[in-house]
Amino acid sequence: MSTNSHNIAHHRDDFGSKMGMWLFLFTELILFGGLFIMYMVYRVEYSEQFHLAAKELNLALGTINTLILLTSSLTMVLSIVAIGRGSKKISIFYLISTILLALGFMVIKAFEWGAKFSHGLYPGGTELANLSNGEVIFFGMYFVMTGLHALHVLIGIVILSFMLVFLLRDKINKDNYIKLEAGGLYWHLVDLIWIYLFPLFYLLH
Amino acid sequence: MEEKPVHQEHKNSPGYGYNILIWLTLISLTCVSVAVAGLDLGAYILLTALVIATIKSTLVINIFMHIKFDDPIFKLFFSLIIFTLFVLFVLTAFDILYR
Amino acid sequence: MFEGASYYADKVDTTMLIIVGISVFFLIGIVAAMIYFVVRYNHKRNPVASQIKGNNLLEAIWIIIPLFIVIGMFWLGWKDFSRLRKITDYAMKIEVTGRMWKWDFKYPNGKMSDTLYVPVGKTIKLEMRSADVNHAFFIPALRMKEDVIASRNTYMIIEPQKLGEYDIACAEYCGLNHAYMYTKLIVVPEDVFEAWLAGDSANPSAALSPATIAKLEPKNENEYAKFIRNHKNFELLVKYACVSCHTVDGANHIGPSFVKLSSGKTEVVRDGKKITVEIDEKYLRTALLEPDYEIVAGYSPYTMPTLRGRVSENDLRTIIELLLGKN
Amino acid sequence: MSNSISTSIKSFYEYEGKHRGILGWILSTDHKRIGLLYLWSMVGFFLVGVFLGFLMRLEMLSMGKTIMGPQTYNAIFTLHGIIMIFLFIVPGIPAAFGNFFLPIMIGAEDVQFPRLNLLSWWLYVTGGLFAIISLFLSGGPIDTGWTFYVPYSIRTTTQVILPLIAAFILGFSSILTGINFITTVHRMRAKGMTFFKLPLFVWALYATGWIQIIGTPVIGITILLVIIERVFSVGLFDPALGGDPILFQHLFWIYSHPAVYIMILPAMGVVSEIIPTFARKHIFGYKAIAFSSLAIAFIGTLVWGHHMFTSGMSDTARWVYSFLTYIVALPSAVKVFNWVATMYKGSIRMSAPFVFVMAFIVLFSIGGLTGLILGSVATNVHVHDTYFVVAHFHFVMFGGTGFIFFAALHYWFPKMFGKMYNEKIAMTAVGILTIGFLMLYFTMFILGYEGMPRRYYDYLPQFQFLHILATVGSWVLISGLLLMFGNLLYSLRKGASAKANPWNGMTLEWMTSSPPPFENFNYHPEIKFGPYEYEHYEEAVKDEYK
Repeated sequence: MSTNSHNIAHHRDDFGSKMGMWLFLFTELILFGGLFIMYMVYRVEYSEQFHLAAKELNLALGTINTLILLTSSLTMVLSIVAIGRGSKKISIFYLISTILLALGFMVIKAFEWGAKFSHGLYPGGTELANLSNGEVIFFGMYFVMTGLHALHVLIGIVILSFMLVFLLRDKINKDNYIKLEAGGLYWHLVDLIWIYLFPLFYLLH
Repeated sequence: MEEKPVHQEHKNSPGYGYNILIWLTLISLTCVSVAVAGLDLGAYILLTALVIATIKSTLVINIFMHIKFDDPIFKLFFSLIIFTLFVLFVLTAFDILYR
Repeated sequence: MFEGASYYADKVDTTMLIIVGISVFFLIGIVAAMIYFVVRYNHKRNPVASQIKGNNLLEAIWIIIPLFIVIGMFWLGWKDFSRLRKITDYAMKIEVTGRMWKWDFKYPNGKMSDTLYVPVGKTIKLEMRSADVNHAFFIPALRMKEDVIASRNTYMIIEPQKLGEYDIACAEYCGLNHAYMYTKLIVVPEDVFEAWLAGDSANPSAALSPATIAKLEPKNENEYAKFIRNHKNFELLVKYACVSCHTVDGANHIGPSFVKLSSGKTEVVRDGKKITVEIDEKYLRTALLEPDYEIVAGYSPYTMPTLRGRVSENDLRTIIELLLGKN
Repeated sequence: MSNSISTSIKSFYEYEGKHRGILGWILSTDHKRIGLLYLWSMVGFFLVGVFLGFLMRLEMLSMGKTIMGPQTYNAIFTLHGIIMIFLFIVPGIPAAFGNFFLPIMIGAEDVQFPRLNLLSWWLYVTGGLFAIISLFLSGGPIDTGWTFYVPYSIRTTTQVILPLIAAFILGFSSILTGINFITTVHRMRAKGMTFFKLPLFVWALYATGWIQIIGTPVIGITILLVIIERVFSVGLFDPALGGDPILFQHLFWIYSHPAVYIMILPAMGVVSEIIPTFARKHIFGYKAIAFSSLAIAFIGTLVWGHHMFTSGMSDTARWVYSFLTYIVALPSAVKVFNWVATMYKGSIRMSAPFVFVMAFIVLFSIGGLTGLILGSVATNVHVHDTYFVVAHFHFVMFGGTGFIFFAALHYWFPKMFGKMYNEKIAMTAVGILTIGFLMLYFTMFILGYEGMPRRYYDYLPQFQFLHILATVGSWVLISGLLLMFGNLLYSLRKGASAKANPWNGMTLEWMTSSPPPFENFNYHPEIKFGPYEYEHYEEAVKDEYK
């Protein structure tokens, strides 16, 4: 080629895109890893108080949310399987289910947080001020970790909504669905983190 | 450049049924871990909870996230990250456990 | 390097010198090789380069030799420090509080002070806590430093072995007046310290001005002390940890100072009776091998470990000759 | 390599994309333009940092107040640290020279994710702007030191949140660069370019990319938590609520120690390029240098605790970290030995980049060897948080990375700008810089051992003489910098135009015109020889590029 005309747009590398996505997910994993390190330190330091404080959490809601997230992971995978087989409508159905399940997760989360706030169990809250240091830290960790996770769920909803638009406009199709795969990877990561958050906060009794 | 044909790895990736099976396993593991937490296991509460969580996450990573069916380099990268995280935990523990 | 005020400080200086020595050796080696190559293999002298791609043996050598050197350095830096950290048998515990931007010291009898007075030759534990942000308690003359934090106590063990006034600084940035968070460590003879501790705290430093302290310097920091300290065999006294209990500057510590040996005689307790003995080779040999046979008056028995089985005859003879002031 | 170079090839400067003028730069996804954007912004921030350092030294010229009060001084050393670390040295070589040269050196037309690359520059600029805006907000300039240690950073009334957000954004920018480089190296190598035919600069950037990915998120979460702590008083770090200030230090240094290697590894890569080019010789121990980069990246992640020997950490942790710290010294030593060995039986041409590298080897060796003193617990405890540490990291960061940044600037100046600089002035500048550097920073080793703590607005009378010496050294250093930058700026306008391959290099960036065309090559590069196989020089380099 002796001209400067060759164009980047022709260059498509799904493998490279996936690699980039994975590398990004690693940074997310380590971001939460930092929080888990903190959790370890404080759990060693305030073991008793952690058990005491965990009784305030609602196990039933936590379990339902876990099941919701796991199911949303499944629908996500099925959506990708469907597009891989060329069934656009099925894929759209599963993707919408994923988004709805994610919204459901957020609604339940909101109820849970709301209950804590109405009991004064939030940083600076009246009830929390009466508790021991360890319990304050427990709730601090709880709000920060589940809060950051919820933020990721929200980002996930936004990403998946974009995917839905791409899917409707055929920008994601049978031959090119790396975007959907990348979005799926992100969504599974959100699930993955919750798999650890759930026992560390709700199953402490 | 080591160009790979588009979506070649999906030839051996699982279909609907297999994924649903994995989902059922995940759901039952969740139920097991909730049930086990009700028992009075003392010091083993954390251990059992973490073991179950690890089994669940392994399934999600391998099947849902396709690590099992993808190029081995992702497996390598992933193990590298998990190993690093593990080392970070151990080294921090050297401080807090011996204070 | 400025002078330290404890044996630990001397050891840190020694470690420092050893590491600096090795480093200078490597630095000169690297720089000399580089300059030689640049001059010798300049393109005018050596127009065509010889292509050498590497040498695995050489790579192995310059990984393995430095590996042993750095492990040595690690050990050198760790052993003295860990000894100091592990001491549980200390004479006194002083509570230190750091706050923006001053230090407070509280003695076992409840006495408070903003200057740290300590008796010479004693092992003292400082238990430290911050009232607000992080500070660091730094005594350059003792080569010691430890952060002071608010969530829990940290500690530092000091063994000041030289009378005098030393600076204490804050070494962890703590805001506006961080640079002015200085106080003094004042090391005084034990009796002076006791008097100060028992006495009125209104005006403690009147009796302890630098001029007074200079007067308190032991008269018997004499020829003999200098002789021992500068002798090439002084290392043996360090090696067998003699100097951990016996000072060479006249100050009394766990055992009597070596300086007392220069008088030629000493009062000892043997079988419950006080007698005066000549300090000669026989006395020292017994004292080193059977330390509890006779005890210098005023000191407690069963304190000094025997050197029997730990010392070669050669070293023993050298130590005795050194203590007798022979060359 | 079938191609015929005509002088009419348009360089990337002349290439006309979607946008014109300034927009053609700040919206360009061309890795070379982004590299230059980084370069200019970084040199700007560097000069600001230098000016702040100059003010600090001026204040230390005499005891008591010289030109400013303690609050101003505390803010200035904090800003000096934040600017130099987050805005200059961490992004430094990778973002500027890595962006420009990594794709060219592996024979690619751009990075894997060009738009992400542009985004990371925008994030960088946003971070920088936030840091500057924070100076004028309520509370005034941040005064916590660049380490943001709690609880002081929670208590101080100065503006802490915005600079923290700035650091967070800068971290994000750094992560995106890392992701981009790693995928680019994996996916976009030219035909025949195996991993062991990669230039060592690329190896270094690859290892750096991994540290950026592994380390940076930890500082991200730590910064986020400090912000949350300041706004909501959650108690995660605040000892008054049961938090653990030492835990903050762990999390902070889990990133910030590896960050030291983010700063130095790319510089080591540049050295591994410059020495073979000017010695006209194969690098000694290619694999040893390549693997030592990976070893540094990995072991470097494990030694953060040596910043905390006096923090009140457990004694067990102290010896563990001391031991690991000594192990990480080895791969760095291996590199230095290999560099010097490369000069053996070479045919050395003393050009400015090479002289910079020689100065680097001296200064970096001093920096590295004093690291041995800091690795040993007993000596560390004494010199910790004193001027000794300040001297040590300036030797490593400034004498190491800074000098190599300048070396890279000279080495690749002809390629980036198509102009030659004045060699004699450049050499003189190296001399002045080195003398000033030693006066300024070597003095600090002595000050530190004598017990002068760092971050002190004032000092005791016994330190006066050395402080004066250091301040005078700073003036010499700055005049060297002015001379160097002046020379380059002048050459940018008036310099003779550069050949495609002025140094007779073997790596791919010399196999294209100066400055390179858009998408880097007018042909599809195919690699037959390793980057340093000078015995094949004649075969590898077509006549046009000699």
